[in-house]
Amino acid sequence: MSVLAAEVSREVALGLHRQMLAIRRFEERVYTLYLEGEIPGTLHQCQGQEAVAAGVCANLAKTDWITSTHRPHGHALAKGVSMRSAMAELYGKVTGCCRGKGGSMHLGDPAVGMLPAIAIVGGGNTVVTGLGLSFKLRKTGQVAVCFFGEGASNEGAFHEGLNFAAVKQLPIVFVCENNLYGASTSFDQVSLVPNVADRASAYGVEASTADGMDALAVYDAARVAIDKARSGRGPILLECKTYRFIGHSRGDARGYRSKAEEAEWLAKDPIPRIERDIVRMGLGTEADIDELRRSVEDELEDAILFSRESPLPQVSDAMEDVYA
Amino acid sequence: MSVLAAEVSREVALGLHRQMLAIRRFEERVYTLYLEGEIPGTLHQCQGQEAVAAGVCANLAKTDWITSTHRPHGHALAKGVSMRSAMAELYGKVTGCCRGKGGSMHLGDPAVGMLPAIAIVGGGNTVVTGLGLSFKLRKTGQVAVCFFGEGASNEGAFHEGLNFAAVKQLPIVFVCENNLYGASTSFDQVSLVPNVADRASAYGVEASTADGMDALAVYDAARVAIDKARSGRGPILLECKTYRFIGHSRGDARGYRSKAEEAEWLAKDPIPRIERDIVRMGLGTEADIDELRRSVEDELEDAILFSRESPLPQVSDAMEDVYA
Amino acid sequence: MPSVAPTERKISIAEALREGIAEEMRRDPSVFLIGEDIGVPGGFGGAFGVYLGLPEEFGRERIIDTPISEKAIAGAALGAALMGMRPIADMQYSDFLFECMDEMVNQAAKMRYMSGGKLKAPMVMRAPVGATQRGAQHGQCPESYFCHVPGIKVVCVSDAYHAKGLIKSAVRDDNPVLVFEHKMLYGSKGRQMAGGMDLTCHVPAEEYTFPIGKAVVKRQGADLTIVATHICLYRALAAAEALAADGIDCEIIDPLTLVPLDTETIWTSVRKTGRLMIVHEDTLTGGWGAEIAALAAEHCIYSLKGPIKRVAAMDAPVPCSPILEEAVIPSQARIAAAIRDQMNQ
Amino acid sequence: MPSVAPTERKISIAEALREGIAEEMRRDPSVFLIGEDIGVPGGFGGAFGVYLGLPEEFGRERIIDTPISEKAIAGAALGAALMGMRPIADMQYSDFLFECMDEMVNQAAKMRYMSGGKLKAPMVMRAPVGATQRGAQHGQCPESYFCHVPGIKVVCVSDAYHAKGLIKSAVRDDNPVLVFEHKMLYGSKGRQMAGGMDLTCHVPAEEYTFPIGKAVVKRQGADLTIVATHICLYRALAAAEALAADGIDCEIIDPLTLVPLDTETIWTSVRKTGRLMIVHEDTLTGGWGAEIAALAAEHCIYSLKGPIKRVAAMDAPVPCSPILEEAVIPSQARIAAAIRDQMNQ
Ligand SMILES: Cc1ncc(C[n+]2csc(CCOP(=O)(O)OP(=O)(O)O)c2C)c(N)n1
Ligand SMILES: Cc1ncc(C[n+]2csc(CCOP(=O)(O)OP(=O)(O)O)c2C)c(N)n1
Ligand SMILES: [Mg+2]
Ligand SMILES: [Mg+2]
Repeated sequence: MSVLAAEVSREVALGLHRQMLAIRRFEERVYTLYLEGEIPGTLHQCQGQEAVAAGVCANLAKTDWITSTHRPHGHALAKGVSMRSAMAELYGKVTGCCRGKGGSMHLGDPAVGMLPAIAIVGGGNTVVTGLGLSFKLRKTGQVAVCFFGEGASNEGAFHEGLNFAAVKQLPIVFVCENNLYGASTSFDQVSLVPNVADRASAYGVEASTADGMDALAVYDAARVAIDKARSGRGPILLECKTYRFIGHSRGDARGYRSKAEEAEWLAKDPIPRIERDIVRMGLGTEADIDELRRSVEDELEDAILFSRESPLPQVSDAMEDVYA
Repeated sequence: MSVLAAEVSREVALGLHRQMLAIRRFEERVYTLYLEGEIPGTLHQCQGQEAVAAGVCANLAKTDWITSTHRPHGHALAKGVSMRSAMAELYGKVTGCCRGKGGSMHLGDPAVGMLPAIAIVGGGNTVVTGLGLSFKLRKTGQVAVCFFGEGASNEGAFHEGLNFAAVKQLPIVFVCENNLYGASTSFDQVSLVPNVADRASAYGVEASTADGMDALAVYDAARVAIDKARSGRGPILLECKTYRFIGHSRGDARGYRSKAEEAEWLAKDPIPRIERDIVRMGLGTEADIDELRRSVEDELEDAILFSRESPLPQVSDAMEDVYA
Repeated sequence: MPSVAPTERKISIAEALREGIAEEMRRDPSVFLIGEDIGVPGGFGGAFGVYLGLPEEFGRERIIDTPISEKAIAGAALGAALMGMRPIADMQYSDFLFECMDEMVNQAAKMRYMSGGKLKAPMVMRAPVGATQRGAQHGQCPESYFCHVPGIKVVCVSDAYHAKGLIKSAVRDDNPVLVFEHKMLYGSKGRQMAGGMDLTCHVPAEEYTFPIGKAVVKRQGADLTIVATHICLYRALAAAEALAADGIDCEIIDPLTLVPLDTETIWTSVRKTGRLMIVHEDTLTGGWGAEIAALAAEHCIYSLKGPIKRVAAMDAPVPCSPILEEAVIPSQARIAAAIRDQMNQ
Repeated sequence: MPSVAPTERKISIAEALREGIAEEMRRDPSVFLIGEDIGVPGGFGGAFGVYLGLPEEFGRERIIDTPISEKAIAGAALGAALMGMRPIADMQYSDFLFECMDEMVNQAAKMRYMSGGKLKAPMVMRAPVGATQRGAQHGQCPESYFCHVPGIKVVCVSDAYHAKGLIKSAVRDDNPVLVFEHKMLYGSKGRQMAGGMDLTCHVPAEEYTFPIGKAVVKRQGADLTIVATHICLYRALAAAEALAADGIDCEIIDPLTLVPLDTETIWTSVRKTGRLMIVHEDTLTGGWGAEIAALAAEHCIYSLKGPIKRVAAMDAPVPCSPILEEAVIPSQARIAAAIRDQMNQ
């Protein structure tokens, strides 16, 4: 069980659970739909990493913003992109959150404070500084969160973005989802320091870490980080150690990592974990959890139906939106 | 007087002195020649920083390589580019080290182990990794030195280059000439950490520092760093605190820094300093120093004469060397 | 077009840009500047002095000095633009744009489209071009690369009147606009650098804008249409004056905006003269002159009396030695020779 | 040209590249590979499997996996090339080249020139192009940007025979060579992805090279010259077959190298047919088709019977939804319609 700085309410705990479940089930169904040929393109999914998206975004207001990566489904749902508009986007439908133009790697919606996800590794790490800069210049009290992988911390963009945010003391939380691998490459092959958080001191930036398989721990650490950023005390780097239960993208046989390692991490699955925590902490019952499950399934089926029935974009849409 | 790890020979001390004097006098004369309209283009000069170029390069073999920056005159002379071919390059003559195609910002000569200097800030920091990589793959025992400014440490290239070199354990010494300013911008405005060396730990790289106004100290620190790199124990970052006595480029009135600061650093001039050290350590006499001065002046006058009398490139040369 | 009244107020491009920027900053609090060495007290006011005096009026909160981090500059400008601000970002030399191509090409140009039209990115990026004896990494004219990026607009300013009008339009435009300015034309160094040319022109003190996407005819002529920008425009004008004595009558167009291109003005001229030449300091192969030539070869082919010619920098890096630099970039003599040649074909 | 003997040995582009690379690595110890996820045991063998099996033969010292650091990849390749090695660097998707434009454009392309010819930079950069329903940042064809960089050679491979011959020539070339390959043509996914096309062709097992700078005529014809690369080449060929029934006889050229361009082969054809069309999946404005059109409008204008046409991706980022993606990139139908149109002008 997590050691938390503050008490967690029933609402928060059940909210985190529902969010993680929604992401997990979304990803599972999407994968099947992809294999069945209903969803085109490719997929980078986040089963196993749900606690990070859920734990961080639960601390954000709708007016706060996030940037995301090639693996954005969980971030999108957690920040408030509806299952309908996320799913429809994967279907390439005009009702999708990017009207079919973005696709899986670019999920996002300004209406809920999420840029189209940036599929260039590290790409969000510089763009997010502009979000933070505008919040600071306009004194809006908003916060920006930049999700990125440990692999992205080797990009020049990580360096320039973090240093710029530090120097300008911008209200940004850089959230590293360290899932140990960038595609087939384990972090220890591409970094001599074991933690991305070890890099923050190079910029005079505070870093914290959280167990990325524990939604309550992430929630807690993110709350502290976001509060700090919002209060004007500059950016912070929050590293969450996590694991993707699936391949890097569809069709990755994961031959580069051991079954033993996978089993070890599967045992840390954040969803059963929070279920146990909720019951143990007396924040909810098995019945509450069953109810959550049903409501997620309903939402998911509705989203699939909606997506199937939604119209495709018009061919003429292709040349819209190039320029404003 | 410097505290040195090893004893310094008369030869080394006088060599460092002569090298610094050569650079200083070269820069001073070049500036006059520029003002008189003999030398075209622009100039980024290194008066005040001579101890770094001299102290580092005195430890390198001709077969070792360096990369340099927009401010390369000192590095070029110290690595062995002749005054004649450096000066002729500034004159735009075909006898220049780059046959007139490079100019002030691109001085270099493969014959002495120096790439054409790279005038994109941070540009050398990635390219140097390929030098180190080839030395390592071919087991040649060569070392590469990458000179860069503290301002360059904010470029993505610094990050990617240093991390790559670390991960691959390449025989590279990254020498930061921290002269406190990048153009008009003082380092404390663009970094929350005071030293570039503070950034090495982010890559698991060892860092050392040296008084960049003391050629013997630089010599000593560089020797240790270069030995380490050569022995296969990976890259090292050596930071030398120094100061440019002149503007960033020709015509910079230096209004962004105080006269008091300038005076403080002028008092640390590395050339009088080594003269005092030489005499105090009994490594040479005033007469030796006078002799050095004369020989530098002779070499300089010869280089100017040579450059004046050298032919310009042919117009048809312009389209040579685009492709091999 | 600039009036030539006797009371005219002549200023340089650098001054015109400064004035246009200052007016926009006064008008709209969402406009800010971001770049290296732009606002440091006692500093340069940007690499070519365009921002001198602005920090005093607007404060350093709106004139944001950055680390040497082009990716962060472009990324910060883009991010702020997406949030509704109107940044003017600064590259000291356009050569450094290659350090932030991801932010420009993969992010800024595509963010609106990827969002399905929900976002816009009203950012300006100013970038000085041109060879000035500084060698291969400080002398490029990289505008053609950006002409190939859907989602970006590309402006080249050649005189003070249009500089002011266009920088103001660029700030108000809802898209990423790259404004390329030629170092030799800023006018801060006076006539000398530009080979005796007067680099000032009449610029109204009052508010005006000049539309992005509109070309201007700088010289009327019957025999040959020349499209030229920046310093090549002036060289073409001088060559045309010299050749007028020989009865060759050139029409010269300054496109001012390369994307979107004012094809109407150009085609009208080409249909009249039957001949087309494009002149630019960017290198020849794959330069924007190729695009204009290709468009003309599609849309005006039946009006053409002979080959379409391009005069451009030779396909080489910019060499430093002045004699070599002059050899690679289009000189007045080279332009004049090409005109003669073309009139004989 | 591939022989079509009954004993032919048909392999895919992916296999041909692998074979060519392996041969060069055996021949020359200075050849090595560098990139992301190229040699990890149990990994992918590069984003499109081209390197599978190579680490087993050559060891991971010569197949160098890197951090996700495109600047370091390009910089390391360049630096090693300057020291006399012959790196083959890998971009997983060509879209990521925008992360290392400084290394490619400011450094690799210029290092020889800046050194006054004293250095050479024999590096290869492989980069997969093409839209495959992955959206705006994984579907570009950025070859035109590099056609504008003096000092770089640009190769586009369209079949296995030339892929092997050209990758070997690229490795042996003393200049930076960018090799663009189309994701749909690798052949690893079989015919399905390429819409039923057979993606294999005869490739001799023995040693051969194919020269950089040489185009091939893929179809002889009398009425119209079409220059096309990658998947557009196959669409153009299919359109030509379909239109042959209507008596339209197209000649189709695969340029294979864009820089230096084999103008002789193209002009010979244009002078014969009097009509020129260029087809590419890179976007229209400022694409390499413009350069060929511009050159033709200079050198073949008197042979032309009508407008030069370009069929290219529309000037937009690549949209993800398949229906939109199909709309922006040149389809066989769009090419066929353009051909008909052009024959009527
Ligand atoms: C600039 C760039 N380089 C390479 C890629 C290809 N790529 C996509 S995801 C990925 C791995 C990213 O690793 P990490 O940042 O740890 O994120 P994760 O996939 O683990 O979520 C790579 C190499 C890319 N999209 N962008
Ligand atoms: C990528 C890039 N950005 C900006 C510049 C312009 N510029 C040239 S030198 C310089 C300052 C460099 O500072 P530093 O690295 O500390 O070196 P120093 O000049 O102090 O030797 C700047 C900003 C450049 N040449 N390249
Ligand atoms: Mg990862
Ligand atoms: Mg400095």
